[in-house]
Amino acid sequence: MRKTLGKFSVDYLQILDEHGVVTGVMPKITNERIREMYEQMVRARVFDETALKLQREGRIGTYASIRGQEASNIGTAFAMDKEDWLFPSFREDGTMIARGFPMSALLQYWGWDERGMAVPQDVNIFTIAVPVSTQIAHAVGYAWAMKLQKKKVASVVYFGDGATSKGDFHEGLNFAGTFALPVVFICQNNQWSISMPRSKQSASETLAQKAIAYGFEGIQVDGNDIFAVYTAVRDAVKKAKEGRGPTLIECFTYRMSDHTTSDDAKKYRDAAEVVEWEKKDPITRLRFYMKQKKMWTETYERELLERVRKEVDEAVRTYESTPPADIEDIFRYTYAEMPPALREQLEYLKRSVDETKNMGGTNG
Amino acid sequence: MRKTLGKFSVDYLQILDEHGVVTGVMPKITNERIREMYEQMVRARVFDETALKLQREGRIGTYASIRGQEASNIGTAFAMDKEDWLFPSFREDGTMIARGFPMSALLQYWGWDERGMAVPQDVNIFTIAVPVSTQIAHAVGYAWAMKLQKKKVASVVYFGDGATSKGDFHEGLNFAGTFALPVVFICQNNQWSISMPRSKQSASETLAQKAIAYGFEGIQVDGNDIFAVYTAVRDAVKKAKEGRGPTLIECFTYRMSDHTTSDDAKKYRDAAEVVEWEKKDPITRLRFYMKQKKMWTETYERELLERVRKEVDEAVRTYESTPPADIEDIFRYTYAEMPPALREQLEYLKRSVDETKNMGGTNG
Amino acid sequence: MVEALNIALKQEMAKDSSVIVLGEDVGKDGGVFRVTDGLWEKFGGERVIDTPLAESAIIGASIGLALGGMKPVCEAQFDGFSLPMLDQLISHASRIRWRSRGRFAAHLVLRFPYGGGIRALEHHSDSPEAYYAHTPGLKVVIPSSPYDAKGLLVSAIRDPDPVVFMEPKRVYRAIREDVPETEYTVPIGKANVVQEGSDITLVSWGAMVRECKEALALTPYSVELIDLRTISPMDTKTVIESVKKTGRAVVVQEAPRNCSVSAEVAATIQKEAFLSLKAPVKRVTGFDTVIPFARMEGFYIADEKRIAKEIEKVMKF
Amino acid sequence: MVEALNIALKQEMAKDSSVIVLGEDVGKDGGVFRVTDGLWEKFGGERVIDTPLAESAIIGASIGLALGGMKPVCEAQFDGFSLPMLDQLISHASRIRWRSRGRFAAHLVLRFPYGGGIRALEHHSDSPEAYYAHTPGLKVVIPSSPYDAKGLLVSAIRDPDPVVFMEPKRVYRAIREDVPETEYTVPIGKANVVQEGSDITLVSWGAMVRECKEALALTPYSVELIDLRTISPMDTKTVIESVKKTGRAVVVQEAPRNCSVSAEVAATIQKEAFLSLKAPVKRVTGFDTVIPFARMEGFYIADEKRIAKEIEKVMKF
Ligand SMILES: Cc1ncc(C[n+]2csc(CCOP(=O)(O)OP(=O)(O)O)c2C)c(N)n1
Ligand SMILES: Cc1ncc(C[n+]2csc(CCOP(=O)(O)OP(=O)(O)O)c2C)c(N)n1
Ligand SMILES: [Mg+2]
Ligand SMILES: [Mg+2]
Repeated sequence: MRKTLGKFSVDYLQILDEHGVVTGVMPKITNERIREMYEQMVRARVFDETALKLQREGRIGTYASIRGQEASNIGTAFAMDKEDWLFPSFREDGTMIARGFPMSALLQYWGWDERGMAVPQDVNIFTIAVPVSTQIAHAVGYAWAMKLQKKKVASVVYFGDGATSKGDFHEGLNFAGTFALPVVFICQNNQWSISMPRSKQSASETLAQKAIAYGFEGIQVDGNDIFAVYTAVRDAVKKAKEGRGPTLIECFTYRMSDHTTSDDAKKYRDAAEVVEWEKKDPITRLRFYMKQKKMWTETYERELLERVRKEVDEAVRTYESTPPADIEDIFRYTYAEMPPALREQLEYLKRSVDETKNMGGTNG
Repeated sequence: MRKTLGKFSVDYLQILDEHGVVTGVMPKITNERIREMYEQMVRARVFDETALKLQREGRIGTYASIRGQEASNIGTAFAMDKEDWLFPSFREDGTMIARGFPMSALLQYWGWDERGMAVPQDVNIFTIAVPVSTQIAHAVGYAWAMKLQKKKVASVVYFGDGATSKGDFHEGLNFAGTFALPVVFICQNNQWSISMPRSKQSASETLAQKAIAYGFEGIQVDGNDIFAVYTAVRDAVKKAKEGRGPTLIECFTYRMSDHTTSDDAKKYRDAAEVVEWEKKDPITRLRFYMKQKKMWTETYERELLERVRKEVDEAVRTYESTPPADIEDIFRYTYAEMPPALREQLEYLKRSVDETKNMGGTNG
Repeated sequence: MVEALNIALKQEMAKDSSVIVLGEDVGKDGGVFRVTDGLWEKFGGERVIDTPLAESAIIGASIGLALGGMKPVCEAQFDGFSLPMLDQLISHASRIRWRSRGRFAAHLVLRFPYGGGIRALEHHSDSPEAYYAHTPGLKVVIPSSPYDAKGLLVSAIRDPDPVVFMEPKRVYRAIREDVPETEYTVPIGKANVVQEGSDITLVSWGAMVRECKEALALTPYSVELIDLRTISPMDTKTVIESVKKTGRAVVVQEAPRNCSVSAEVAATIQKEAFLSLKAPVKRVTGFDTVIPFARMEGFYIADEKRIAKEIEKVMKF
Repeated sequence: MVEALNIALKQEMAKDSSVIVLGEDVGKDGGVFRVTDGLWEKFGGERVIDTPLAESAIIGASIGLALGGMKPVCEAQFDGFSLPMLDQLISHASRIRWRSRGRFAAHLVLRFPYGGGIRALEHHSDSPEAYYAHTPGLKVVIPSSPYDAKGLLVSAIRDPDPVVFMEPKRVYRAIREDVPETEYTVPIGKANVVQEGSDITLVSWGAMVRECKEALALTPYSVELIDLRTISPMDTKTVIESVKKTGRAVVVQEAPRNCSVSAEVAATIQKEAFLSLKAPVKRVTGFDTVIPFARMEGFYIADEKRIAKEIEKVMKF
C-alpha cells in the first residue's frame, strides 16, 4: 500500500510589480503612511551611500551595504508594532533606523567603536548579530518569554539566504513551531551568500518551503515590493500575537553591492545580473506608484533628499565628534561587577600604558 | 498577485500489515532471502534479550534495546550491497550484526571496553555514534568521497526521531541535497526520544516531509514491516548509486523497551501504548506471513532459536574471556604516533601504578 | 547532591516566578539523574519545559528568554552534550553584556553533570571545564558537596551573569550529608578552605575534592585543602595566601592536562608566590587522551593514593 | 604569508589527488583572504569546493571525506566561525582514532585566519587556540612567518592526525619574505629557536612573534626567542632547556589569559626548570575580556614596548 500522507504548497505574493503597477490586493494603509515608507527607504539609501563613502575614506570600517534591499528592510519596520522586538543580522540598517536606532550609533558601530551597540533604552532592537543565524534562537527565546508572560509581543528576526543552511536556523524554527511561538522569520534572500549563489546554497526550490519541515506556513514575497513585504509581515505579526504561531517569510530580493566593503563581487558575479535587478529597484518602483497617485513630485523628492542628507550629515558629525572611550571601557562590561582578577588586569594595563608611554611606538 | 510556487507531498508505504497480510507490491526476493531476514530478526531479538539480561547481572553496562525495531534494523541491512557503508547511531545492533559486526565485539563495547569498537577490516561500518545526529555529516562526507572517486558506493545513516531536531541533521541533509550525494537517511522514528513523544519533538506532521526543505524525496514507511523497509531502502540505495541523490526514509516504528537500561519509561509513558504496539511486532508479522507461505514450522523455529542462542552464548563467552587491556592502551590511539608529552604521561602512570600498588585502595 | 540541587531549584522557583527550567527530559522524567524531579508536577509545563533535542537552541533560546525577563536554568544532559552549546555560549551568552555596553545581559544558568566514575557510555564522562573557564564573561561554578551544591546553585540562579554550573556526577549520590532546609547561599568567586594545614597546599574542585580528602588520611603531612568552588573568575587570593604560608602546592583535577584549569592555577601560584615556593607546583591530572571506558577509567582518574604519593614527592623535593 | 599558503596548497594538490579544499567562498572567490586563490581555476570545482554556509557540516563532512580516502583541507572563514565546529572536532575528529582503536582516522586539516589587528568586525579578531589545544587528539599548528607557513601547512596536510592550522591574519601580508619555490616541510611538534640568547627566554607563537622580535631591539638583554610553531602537542623540551640555560622566561600571547596556552607554558616551565628559575615566569597576554574593536584594540594586544618592559621587569626581579 502506497498512499499520500500529506500535501503541501508554498505561495508567492506580489502587490506592486516592477513597473509600479498594482497586481494584488493593496494593504489598508493611508497615503501618509506610504509617504513615510518612501521616506524611510530614501533615508536608508542615503545612509547606505554615505556609509560606503565614509568607508572608502577610511572614516568607518568594513560595512555591509543594504542597497537593493530597502523594501525588505523598511516594509518590516512598518509592519511591526512599537512593542515588538527586532533581532537583526548585519544587513538591516534600514530597518533599525526606521525603528528608531540612531544613525550616529550605527556609524559608530561600523566605525570600530563598540559603544555604538549600546541600544537606547526605548528602542526594541537587539544587538546586530555577525555570526550567521545565531540571532534566530535569541528571537525565539524572546518570543517564548513573551508567551510565558502572556504579553502580546512578537519577535521579528532577520537573516539571509545563506543563513538557512546553518543548524541554528533549523533548531530555532523547530523550537518556534513546537512551542507555537510568536516569531516572524524574515529571510532576506538577496540571492548571494558572499560568493555563493542561492542555487548552490540548497537544492530546495524555494527557501519558504523550508517551513514545511516545522509544521508552519512559509511564503515567498517579492522582496523589492514594499507592499508585499508589509502585507506578509503584518499578517504574520498579527498571527503571532493571536497565538497562531510563527511564519517564515522569504523576501526575494537582491544584493546590489558587494557583500561588504571588503568584498569584490566582480570576482564571482556576472555584471549583467546586477543590471537586470537594477530594473526592479524597490525605491524606483514605489516612486512610480506614488507618481501615478500624485503623491510624488520633483519638489517633494528634492526637499526630502535635502532633509535626509542633512540628518545623515548630522549623524556623521555626531559620530565623528564622539570622544574616545577610556581604557576601563575594555573591562567594564565583561561581568555585571568587575571581579578582582579583571580589576588587576585593568590596573596592570593602566600601569603598562604609563610605563611604555615614552618608549615610542604604536600604543597609547 | 498571490500564486502557488510549488506543491509537495509525502507518501507512506506498507507491504505487510500487522496481520501478515500483503497489502502492497512485494519486493522481488526469494523465499530463501526472506528466511534469512527472519533469521536475522530473531538473532537481533535474542541478542537484545541476552544483552538486557547481562546488563541486569552487571556483566555489561548501559545498553540501548532495539526491541520492536528489528524490521527497521534488518530491512536496511538486506537492502544494502556489500560495498555500501553503514553509519549507525546506537540503536542498530541488529543492522550491525546482520552486516557482519561480531556480536562479541558489540558486547565488549557495551561492556565498558572500547576495544569493541575496533571495527573489523572487512566490515563497512563506522563506529557507533553516541552524540545524537553527529554521524549524519560523516555519512554525507563518506558518500561525497565516493562520488568524487566515481565509486558506486552508498552511505546509509541511521538516526532517531529526536535526532531530526538537531542542527547536524539539517546541515547534513542540506549538504547531501546540494551536492546530490549518494546517501540514504534512515530515521527510525520509534515515537520517543527518551521521555519526549514524537509529537513534541516537532510540529511537522511527519518527519519524512522534512526532506522537502532539501529538495529531495522523503517517504514514511511502516517500520515494523520488513518488506516496506527493504523496498524503500533498496530503491533509495539504487537511486543513490545511479547518481540521483539522497533520500530520507522515516521508519515508523516503536521503542518497546525503556530508552536504555538506565531509563524507566514507566515514569513518562502510558503502558497501554506499549500494549497496542505489541500487536504490530515486526517478527510476529513476518512469521504470520511465512506461516501462510508454508515457510515456517514450529520445528524450524525451535531449531533456529537453538542455533541463534548458541551463537549468542558463544559471543558472550568470547567477550567475557577477553583479557584486559594494558595501560598503554589508554594512550595508544590518541595520535598516529605517540608524542613525547604523552609518552611521558604514560611512563608516569606506569610508575604511579607501581608506586601506589601497596598502599591499598581502589586502583591497579 | 541530587536532592540538594533539587531543593535549590524548588526554592528558587517558588520564590521567583521568572525562574524556569528547560532542557531535554527535565519535565515529566525529572532529568536523567532526577535533579529536576517533581518540578514539573509542582510548577507545571510552562516553567519546567521539555525541549526538542537541540542543545544549541536550548542555550540560544535561553539567551532570548533572559532578554525577555526570564531567568532560565537550562540543562545539558551530559558533559559531552554541552559541546554543541559552545558557539552560542562563547559568541553570545558570554559577550552580550560587553557587546551591548551593559544594555543586555544573559542572566541564565547552564547546568550539567560532568566527569567520569559512573561506568557510563562514551561522551558521558568528560570534564570540559577549561573550555568554559577560558571564555571571558562566563562564570564557571563546580560544587563538591551537597551543601555547597545547594548554596552555589541558588547564587548562580540569582547571579546576573551567565553561569556554567557543572555537577560532578560521580558524587551525585555518593556523598551524603545533611543540608539545611532553610534558604542559604554560598558565594560565587570564593574558594573554600576545606582543611587548614601548614606543610602543603592541595587545590582541587568537584568530585576530586573527595579523593583529596581521602588522601589526607594517607599522608603524614599537614595539608591545607582548598576547594576552588568557582573555577572562573578564580579566587586566586585564597590560593596564593595559602601557598605563601605552606610553600608547596599540588593541584588535582580530573580533566586532561594541556591548557587546563590546573595550568592556570600552577601558573598563577608560581607567579604570585614565587619567593615562597620550596618545590615546583605539581599537577595531578587526567591524561591528554580521551577518558577511557569504565574498565580502564580507574587508571585515568587519580585516586587518593596517587594524590598522597604526589604530596609526598613534593614534600621530599 | 597568504602567497606561501597558496603555494603550499597548490603543490600538495598537484602532488596528491586526494587532497581537496572545501569551505565557504574558497572556490571562485578564492577565499576572503585569497589563500585559496586560483585553486578553483587550476583544480576545478570537484577539488575546490564551495560549501553551503554550515561550519559544523564542513568539519563533519570532512571527517567522512577522510574516512573515504580523501585528505580534506577545510576552512573556517574566521576564528569566530570555527566555534560551531567545536562539537564535531572534540566529539569526533579528535577521537575517531582512539574510539576505533586505530581503525579509523580523521586525516584532515582545518585552517582558518585568527587574531586581531586588521580592524575587523566583531567575532573576526579572536584567538581561540586554547580550545583546540585543550582537546586531546588534535594537533594545533600556528606559523609566524611565510616560510614556516608553507612548510608547516605541507606537513599538516600530510599528517595523519587532524590538524587545526591557525593563520595569524595580522601578518598575512605584513610580513614579506622570500619563500623557496621548491617543496619543503617544517616539522610539526618542534619549536623554533628564532634567536639564541642567555639572559631570558621569550616564548611566543603566531603574530605575536613579530612583536617579540621588535621588542628585542628595545631591550638591552640577551633574549632567547622561541616560536612554538606547534601549540599542541607542545615541544616542551626546547622551552625547558632554554629556561634551564637562561633562568628566566616571559610568555607572550594575544589570547585571553585564563586557562590559556601561556598558562600551560608557565606551569610546565616552573615544574621542569624550577631550580633554574631566578624569577617567576611572566605571562604577557590579552585580557580576560572580549578583544575590543579597532579603536581600543591596540591596548589589548601587547606591543613591542609592553613586551620589552616586561622583559626588563623579569630581569630586575
Ligand atoms: C557562522 C558564520 N560563518 C561565516 C560567516 C562569514 N560570513 C559573513 S556574511 C556571510 C554570508 C551570509 O550570507 P547570507 O546569509 O545570504 O546573508 P547576506 O550577507 O547575503 O545578507 C558569511 C559566510 C559568519 N559571519 N558567520
Ligand atoms: C547531542 C546529544 N544530546 C543528548 C544526548 C542524550 N540522549 C541520548 S539518546 C537521546 C534521545 C534520542 O532520541 P532519538 O533520536 O529518537 O533516538 P532513540 O533513542 O529513540 O533511538 C538523548 C537525548 C545525546 N546522546 N546526544
Ligand atoms: Mg544573502
Ligand atoms: Mg526515538
